[in-house]
Amino acid sequence: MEQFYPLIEMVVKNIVVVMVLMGFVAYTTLLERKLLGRLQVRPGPNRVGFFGLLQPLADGVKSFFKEDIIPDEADKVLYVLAPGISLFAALSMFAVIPFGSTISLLGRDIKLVVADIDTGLLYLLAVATLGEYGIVLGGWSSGNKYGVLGSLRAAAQMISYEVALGLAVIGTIILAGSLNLSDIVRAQEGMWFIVKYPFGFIFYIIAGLAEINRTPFDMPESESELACGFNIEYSSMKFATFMIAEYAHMFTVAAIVTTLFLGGWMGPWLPGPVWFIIKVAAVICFFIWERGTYPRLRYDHIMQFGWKVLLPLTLLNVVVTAALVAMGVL
Amino acid sequence: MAESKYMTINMGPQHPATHGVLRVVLELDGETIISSTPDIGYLHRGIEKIFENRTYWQGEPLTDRLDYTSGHSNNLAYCLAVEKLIGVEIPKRAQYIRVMLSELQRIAAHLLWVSTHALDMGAMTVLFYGFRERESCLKVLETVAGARLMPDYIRFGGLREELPEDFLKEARAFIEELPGRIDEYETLLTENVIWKGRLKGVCPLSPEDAIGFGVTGPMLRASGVNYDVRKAYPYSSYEDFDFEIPLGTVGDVYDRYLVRLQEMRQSIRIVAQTIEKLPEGPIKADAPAYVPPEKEDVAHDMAALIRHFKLMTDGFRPPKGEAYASIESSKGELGFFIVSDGTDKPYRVRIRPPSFLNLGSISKMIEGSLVADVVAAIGSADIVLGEIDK
Amino acid sequence: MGIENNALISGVDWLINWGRKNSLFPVTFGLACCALEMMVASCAEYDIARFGAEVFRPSPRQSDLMIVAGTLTKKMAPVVRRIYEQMPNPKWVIAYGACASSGGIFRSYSVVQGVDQIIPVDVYIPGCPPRPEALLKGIMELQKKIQKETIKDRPLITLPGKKSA
Amino acid sequence: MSDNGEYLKILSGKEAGIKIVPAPPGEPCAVVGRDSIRQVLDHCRYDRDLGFNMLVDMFAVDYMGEEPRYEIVYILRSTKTNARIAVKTRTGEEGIETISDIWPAANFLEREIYDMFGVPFANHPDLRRIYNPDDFEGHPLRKEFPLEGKDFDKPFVVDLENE
Repeated sequence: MEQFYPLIEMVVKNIVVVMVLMGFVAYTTLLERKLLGRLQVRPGPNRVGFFGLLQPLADGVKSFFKEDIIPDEADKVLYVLAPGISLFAALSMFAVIPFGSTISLLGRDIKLVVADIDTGLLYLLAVATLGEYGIVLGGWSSGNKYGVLGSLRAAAQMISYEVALGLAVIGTIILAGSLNLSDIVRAQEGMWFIVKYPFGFIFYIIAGLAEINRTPFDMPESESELACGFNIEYSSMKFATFMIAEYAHMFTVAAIVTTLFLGGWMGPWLPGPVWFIIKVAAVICFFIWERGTYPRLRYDHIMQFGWKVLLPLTLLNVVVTAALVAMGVL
Repeated sequence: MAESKYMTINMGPQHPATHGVLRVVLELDGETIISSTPDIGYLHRGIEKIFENRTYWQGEPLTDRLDYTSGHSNNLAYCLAVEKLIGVEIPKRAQYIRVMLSELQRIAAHLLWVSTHALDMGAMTVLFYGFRERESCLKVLETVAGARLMPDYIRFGGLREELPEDFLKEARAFIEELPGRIDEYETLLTENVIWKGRLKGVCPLSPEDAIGFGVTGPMLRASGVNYDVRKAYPYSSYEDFDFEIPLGTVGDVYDRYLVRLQEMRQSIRIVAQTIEKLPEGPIKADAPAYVPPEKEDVAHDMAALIRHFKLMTDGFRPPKGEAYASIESSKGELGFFIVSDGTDKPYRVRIRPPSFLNLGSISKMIEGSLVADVVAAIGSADIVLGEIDK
Repeated sequence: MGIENNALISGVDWLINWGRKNSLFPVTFGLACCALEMMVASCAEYDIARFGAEVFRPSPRQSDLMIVAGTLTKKMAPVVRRIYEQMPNPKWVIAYGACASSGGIFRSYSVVQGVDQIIPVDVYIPGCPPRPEALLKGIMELQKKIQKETIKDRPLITLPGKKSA
Repeated sequence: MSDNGEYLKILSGKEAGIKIVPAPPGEPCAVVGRDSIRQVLDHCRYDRDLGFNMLVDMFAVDYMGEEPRYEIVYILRSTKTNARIAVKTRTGEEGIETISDIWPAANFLEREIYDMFGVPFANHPDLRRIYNPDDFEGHPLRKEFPLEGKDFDKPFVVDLENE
């Protein structure tokens, strides 16, 4: 029986994390609608349940019982798979993110991370790209011209910002001396990396916004130009899946920012997971605030910015950080 | 998909960026536009035809629904044309109030433009700020007309009735508050790097092209051509007021944005002057054959009641002839050409909608630019399909 | 025992109707003057978002509610009809304003005298243009109507592949 | 358009057959024969003494029962001097020559006249209906066209299959 314990622990952890994550994602949508409302001098959803708290539930019920349309022009297999790929990638990214240190339960030490692997950061970069595939395939397979344009934009954006994203996190690897995310968090015991490595944080936020396709980088969707872009033909649960994936992705990116730069679960008085959630929520609020403030960039400007500005700067940042670490300053 | 090197896509008539029911067929190479064909008429209601079947009085509500963002201005243009036909002298007080209302209306229309244009560019919060101020402007306008969009307050020979008591106070409060709000938008947009990147150098229109296409209004002035009907052919006592015509230099979308913001500030100046200078006196011309009596008289005076009844049911018969009157609406030169054959219904009413001619230059503007620029260009033209399609 | 009296079914009905009525995504689509007032309804003072209906989707595929705001012309009618048919079930229509309800003051050769000639309408809102409050009222009426629906009026799930409408 | 007398005088010297008539409320305008309209407008646009470089508006009036039936009115404006003049001509069903190469603005305006009155414009680059659908019958602003069109009493039917 003993030998099954790790397996059971694994399964339980998975289920709990996914359920809790989905709950948070659902309420991220409400948070966005409420907070955007506040920014825009209006109350936001407030009539469903107390303070509008049941709004995500209503959206979910509605989407679930809505007709599902698969266009004749669509490439059916990919069309059906695409939202799943997106959601799968967004959720599985969360597997390596530690949301607390170790706790003791039933005489076992349980690490508060689904999979504590040594190449965690590498895994993150790899799986994040997978999420974009969902978007690219979704737009392309729906057989709609706006969808195709959205896909092309998503693909171009993915290629341009993936590199910068990777380079932005290298500094943390140098500082922590490890690819394991739990080790990176522990390396921030004295000082968060946002202080030691501020430019890396800024670059990561920028590239991360491009990664999750939010304003000002919401190219694949860009409502006023491409109508809905990649998800134009999706309806009902498939559309909802894309939406959940988008918010899950946002949640995950916020979690990565927390882990890499904001000291992860660490903090005084409160238990680790609570600190983790607080920090993630703060980053998400920042994302929403930024969405309410900025106009959308133009497609070619995004490309130019990615290749001509962001890439050289992140490279320079890596070199400088490495030099400083070698000299023993950091 | 057709076997062609280029991709043809259909923008509209149901598309979030076409401001109504404009349809543009774009030929794309990647995201670059090779050619474009605007297709209009999705809101063609036959207003010019309906005009011919109604009396002059009944025609006025139709004008509200042309450029539905600026009802007072449209009423003014139509009334000026009819007044030219019947030849009445408008009292100074009525003229000043007309100026005041059409300037407030211009502010409301430009606020709407700034808001929706910002939304098109992805800056959604400005939309809500702009609409907040537009609401307070509409509230002021609502007190005179009782309606938000379709006022019918400016009538042949003057105004419908005397201004409500609090109107001047509210209007003053509004124009005192507004400059600070415009500064807020400027903080959010004018020097914003992304905003500038989206707007600067995008879809410019040279002065020659603009004139050739018959473009008027802020779009023409952004190209650097100093033409404003208020200065060129002053109507309704615009010559009494001191204001400047903001001009652009390059004629790109950014210039159009700046010109409109400046115009709002100038409109505030004009409104302030009208409030200050507003003379006492009658608000209706002394022309019993055309102008209905005051409402109080109708209640007490038999003759007035009969005159009112005759005017409203039969209408009036202007002399045979034709008249053209134009005003500077928020979009450009709005003209009415009316042919009268001496009966109670106009023989022909021609409306010169500014947006219609402004739209004509779209194809020229967006040639060779990107899909994202189409949105900027269409937005910057400030088209209203109601008056394009008539 | 009729299907409508079944306690389980009516419980499910209640839940689904509750979800549907509180999450009405309108399709971004305005025809004329009334569209302006529709936009105002989503802004500060009125805020359609309170009903969970501020998510204007540009694609008909993702919307539940069509607000026909403005004059429907004969040239536009096929487009509106197509948008309506592209919307997945269940879908509702609000005819916003006099023109959409009955043609309004435009009794002419190019105007369809009421949008109900081409698509079924659930709520009519009178006015030219109606004030934004009227739209909120219309949405509340529609919510009442949705809450009363049963499985007989709207199928729970339309299977993919089946031709709709 | 009131003080444009001297421009009209200059214009009438340029071409034979230009008549100046004061329209009833007193706004004089030039009336030109159908065949010379293009040349006259060309003068207005490029002649140094005139320089009316902006086509403000162009429209038609249907005088049913008169011959020729349609009056086409051009309103021109000079950006330099702010002068405005109106030039008029008459034509029947046979149509008139386009001026869309002189002013690109005329492209849309001529299509509008073609749509609403059925007056064709020779050499127009893209003469299609602009407001009404391509399969529309009749020309709405002609006086014989009923306001409500045909089949007004019948319900409107959309046929998506045959599009």
